[in-house]
Amino acid sequence: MKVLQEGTGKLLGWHDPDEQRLWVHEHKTRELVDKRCSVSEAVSRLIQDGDYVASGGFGHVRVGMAVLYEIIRQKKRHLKLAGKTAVHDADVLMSAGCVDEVEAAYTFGHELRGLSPGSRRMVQTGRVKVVAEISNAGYQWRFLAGMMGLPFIPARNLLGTDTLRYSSAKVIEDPFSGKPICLIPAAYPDAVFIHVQRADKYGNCQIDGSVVEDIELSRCARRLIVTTEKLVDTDEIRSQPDRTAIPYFVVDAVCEVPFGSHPCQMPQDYYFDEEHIAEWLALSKSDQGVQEYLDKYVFSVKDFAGYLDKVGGAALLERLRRIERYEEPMVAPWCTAER
Amino acid sequence: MKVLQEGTGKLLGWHDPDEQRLWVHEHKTRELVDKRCSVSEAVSRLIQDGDYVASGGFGHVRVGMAVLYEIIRQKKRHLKLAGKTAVHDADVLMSAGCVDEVEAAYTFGHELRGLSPGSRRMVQTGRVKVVAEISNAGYQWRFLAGMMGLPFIPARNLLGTDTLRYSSAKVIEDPFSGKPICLIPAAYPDAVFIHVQRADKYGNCQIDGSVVEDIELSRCARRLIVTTEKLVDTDEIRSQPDRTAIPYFVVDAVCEVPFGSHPCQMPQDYYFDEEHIAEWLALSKSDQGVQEYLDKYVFSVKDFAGYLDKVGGAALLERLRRIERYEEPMVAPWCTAER
Amino acid sequence: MGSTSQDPRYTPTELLACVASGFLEDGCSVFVGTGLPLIATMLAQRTHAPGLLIFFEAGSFGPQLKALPISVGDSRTLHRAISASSMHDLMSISQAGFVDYGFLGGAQMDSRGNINTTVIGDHALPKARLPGSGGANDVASFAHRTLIIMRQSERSFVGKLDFLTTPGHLDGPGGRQRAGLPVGDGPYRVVTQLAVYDFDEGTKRLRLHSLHPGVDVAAVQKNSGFSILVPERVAVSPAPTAEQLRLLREVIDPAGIVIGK
Amino acid sequence: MGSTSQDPRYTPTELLACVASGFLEDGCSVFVGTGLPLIATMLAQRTHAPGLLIFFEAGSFGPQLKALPISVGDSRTLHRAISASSMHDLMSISQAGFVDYGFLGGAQMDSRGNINTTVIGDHALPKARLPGSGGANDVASFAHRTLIIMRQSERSFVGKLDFLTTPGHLDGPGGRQRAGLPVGDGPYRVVTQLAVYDFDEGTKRLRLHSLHPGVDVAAVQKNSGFSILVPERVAVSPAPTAEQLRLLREVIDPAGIVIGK
Repeated sequence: MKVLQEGTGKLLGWHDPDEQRLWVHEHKTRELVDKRCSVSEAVSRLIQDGDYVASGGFGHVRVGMAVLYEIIRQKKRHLKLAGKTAVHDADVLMSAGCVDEVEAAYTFGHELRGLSPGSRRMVQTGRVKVVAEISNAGYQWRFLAGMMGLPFIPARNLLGTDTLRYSSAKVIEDPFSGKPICLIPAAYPDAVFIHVQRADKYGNCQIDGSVVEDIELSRCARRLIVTTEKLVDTDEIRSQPDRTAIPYFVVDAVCEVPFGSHPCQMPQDYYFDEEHIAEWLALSKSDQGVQEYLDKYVFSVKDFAGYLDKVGGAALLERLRRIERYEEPMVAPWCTAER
Repeated sequence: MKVLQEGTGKLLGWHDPDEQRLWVHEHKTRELVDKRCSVSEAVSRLIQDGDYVASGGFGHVRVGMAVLYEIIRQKKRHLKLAGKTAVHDADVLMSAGCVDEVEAAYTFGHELRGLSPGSRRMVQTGRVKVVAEISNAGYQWRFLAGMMGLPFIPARNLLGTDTLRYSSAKVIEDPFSGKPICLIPAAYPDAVFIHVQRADKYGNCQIDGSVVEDIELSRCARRLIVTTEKLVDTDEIRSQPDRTAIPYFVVDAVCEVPFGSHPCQMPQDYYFDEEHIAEWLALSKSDQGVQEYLDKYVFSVKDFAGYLDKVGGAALLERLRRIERYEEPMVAPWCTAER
Repeated sequence: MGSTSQDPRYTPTELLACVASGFLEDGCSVFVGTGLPLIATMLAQRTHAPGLLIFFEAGSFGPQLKALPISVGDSRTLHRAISASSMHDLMSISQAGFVDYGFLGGAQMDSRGNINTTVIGDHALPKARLPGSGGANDVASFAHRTLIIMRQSERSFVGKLDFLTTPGHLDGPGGRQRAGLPVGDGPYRVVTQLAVYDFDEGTKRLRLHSLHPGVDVAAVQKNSGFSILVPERVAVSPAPTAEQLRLLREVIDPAGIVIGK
Repeated sequence: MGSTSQDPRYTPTELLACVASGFLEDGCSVFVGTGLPLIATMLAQRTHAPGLLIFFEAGSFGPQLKALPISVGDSRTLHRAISASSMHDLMSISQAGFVDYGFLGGAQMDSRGNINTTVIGDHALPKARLPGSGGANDVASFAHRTLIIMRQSERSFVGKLDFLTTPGHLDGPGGRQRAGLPVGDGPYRVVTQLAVYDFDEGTKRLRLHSLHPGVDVAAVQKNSGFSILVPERVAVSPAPTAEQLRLLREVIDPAGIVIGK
């Protein structure tokens, strides 16, 4: 097998597909069992120090923040993070000191809000290592290869760039066209958490809006925690099966967490809490600020319900719903502050 | 590039991905244009003698029968057929003499109803050639590779069998695991026809029930005819974008054809017309019978509306709706006849 | 010449369906085609395996079947399903290892459990053209274990297949692995109208496992084109229960579409 | 030293957005990120290109945008979209050739239109860590043409990138093809606060295309770390119209989130 070029990036979360098949066979039950539990239990049971973890949604859209805060609260360490389309989620997790290594597609940025002071500082001071580079399409195709039980998926991006040189991909000559083609290795994360609009107690999930890459990610995850805005009866799932995005047999835990994406967005439900994100962006400019933020919002509360009270309770949440419905304008303090 | 094994099957509908990109760029408009037309116009404009064609749905589930009959009526010849999950559609088309070559995944059978006398006779008398073998998963991955603009997709099926030997796939050593892996070539059919529940005039389509492989097939088709049970306003599409299965810019023609899947099933709408299929299965036991069937149902009528009158009109169609809703039992004359 | 004395209370097809259904355990997943495998699966879901996770290749995950589907793409395969998805999704998770049992029929089988559903005779101009692989090659490649259900005779149990459509144990021990097929057990049980078979560990050749009531070893050998291994002890398959027969005749296939054949 | 005299009726950012929007033709498709590319795209959709087919990487096809999204995954990207799909679907059809224009920003660009958004300094312990490729490498690999919109200076237009995140013309003519990238034109236009650039056919080096009102060639060269080709005739970019400015300030970005910067 002649390989034309080989990226020097660290290959995170790859397994021989046969090894992964045996893992699935032994660990993923096909039985309909009630998987409801608390977030605290799910995190303590399903996420271990040193795990390669990935978050669903889109970095600050439909993100399982309750799981993320709980990872911090339980002081998980040495995680390897999929910096897939990582925005707020990755920033907080890295800043909190839970992460040693990251593979970066989009990370260290808050999109329109600018760069991420906290996680950038972790990298720039050597506390977090970027062990591989990739692109957004490349990362989701890592999950596609995983979902398909394959060692790799071919792709025509990355070629010719340093992104490829620092990736874990390989380039071969395509035996059909004779042209160079990139082979992107599968990813099988140890632990994944995905937040959805609706799920039943077995783990069957419905998602509103774009599914982003959660179809693929849910299926290649070795352990999957689902948090849901709302628990629904399984009859509701079975009455509209073409709305199911995630089938129960890939799910390991189901936790009901209303407003569980705060301060991130939940499409068709509530908007970003830009004031809270601005507070984070301001505080995360220093290690002390990060500590202050975490003390205030994570360590001083028992769970996500306690956190919601602290950030503004029902009145705030209702306002975020109104903004999502275009009934109130969005405010962006992080923007005003810079001007 | 060392290839361990190479199938001897004919490679239908493969193009270098760059050639396909240029084709897409030049022939697939991104403009919102009204694509409504008659089935007769769509077939005469978009399907040519010698084309490599594929039908959407599942062979006798959600099939664009109006297009299929029109292909026969217009006496298209020398077609190469994707025998993907081909049941009634492929049987009629081959029996009618439109097809020279077929790549077979599932073909020549009517599932529970038994084998297909008409198309089997065409092969057994040398009038249709099976130029390649593949499996159902293999075929839909040909379309996945096409949708992705790739030369091939890897897979772990076919290996070790005559299906592989007679396929157009290749086997290489996977550079990640060191194990043999099958590379399934992309397919870019010249012409595809897909029947859907709802579409707007631009070609945005919604599908109820399983999408089968129509997501992939619609996107890799060089020319795509959509037939729809119902034309809907584009506002209906834009108000529920997560229900869209096919976006307009891959579609070349939109034809409204109520009951357009008859005698095949339209999920959640009407059931198979088993009496009609039984008539076909009985008649297609001889060339004369095929001619009799085609004279009666295709050549003697102008269009699909004429055909519907002939097969039983509104009363029949209402009965098929009742069977689909379990309000009436299914009857299977093809079964009784054999006993 | 061998006895295949038939109990008048049930037909060979009913017996076949009942015995086969017994191999599907509750809480397992099964990837199933139409015909007898489906009848046996529906029977299992209505008896000992209510939590059976059924997959149909067109994209149905986990239905609770109400009426017999004609096609694996039939909307009836989606009755109370947990997901109506796509073939890509279903084949992908199958390849990734979520299928415990693949449940297949076949026209010809050899002593290694390899199956032919493509042609009888020459490929270019066959005596009989059959449907081809369909999903069979996929299911037999991807499932952890394959169950095969077919009628056996000298013509269907053959020494050499006209065409190897679907992988069994290929050329014997290690054959699947050498070919690059996913890790798994391959063919696990074969159920015919006469007996149940498994495969000898050392040679991966067909071996008698249990005889159906009233059938003897001679009948089994007579109705095979290759020699079948016979262990010292052979069990007797369970006869259908009254409840199984009632379900088959009154609930699952009242029109006799499959079991009437 | 070069003139960059500023018309008081509009800001450099507003000029940038208006000039860039002019490159998006009606009935074309554009794959767009947040920030200035999005502002320019929204402006085009509300002026000369109402039928612009907009793609956002999280899975939005063809929205008619009402309010400025914060994120390319924001539900606002789905306003009156024709499809809310997945990143896999979107990236796949992009790779297959359905994207006319990819619309990118960048931190550093070289004379061949290659972009760095990964690190400033050493990769292992960077002076400044940036977000990485995001979808930029994908868009620039897959789109038929790439539009780049960025602020130019000696620090952003560099002779050598610290990291080549996203492919432009790579090492020059034929470079993309040699690397195996999909057929396409690569970088097509670069729009900065001073001028519009294209690429010389023979060398694939950055070449001045039009100067913004009040800007001269010296200013353009001064604000670049590499030498820019200057053709004999250089046009003047159109100044923003009153209607464009009204739309930017009152409709598209009333809070001044992007254009206020």
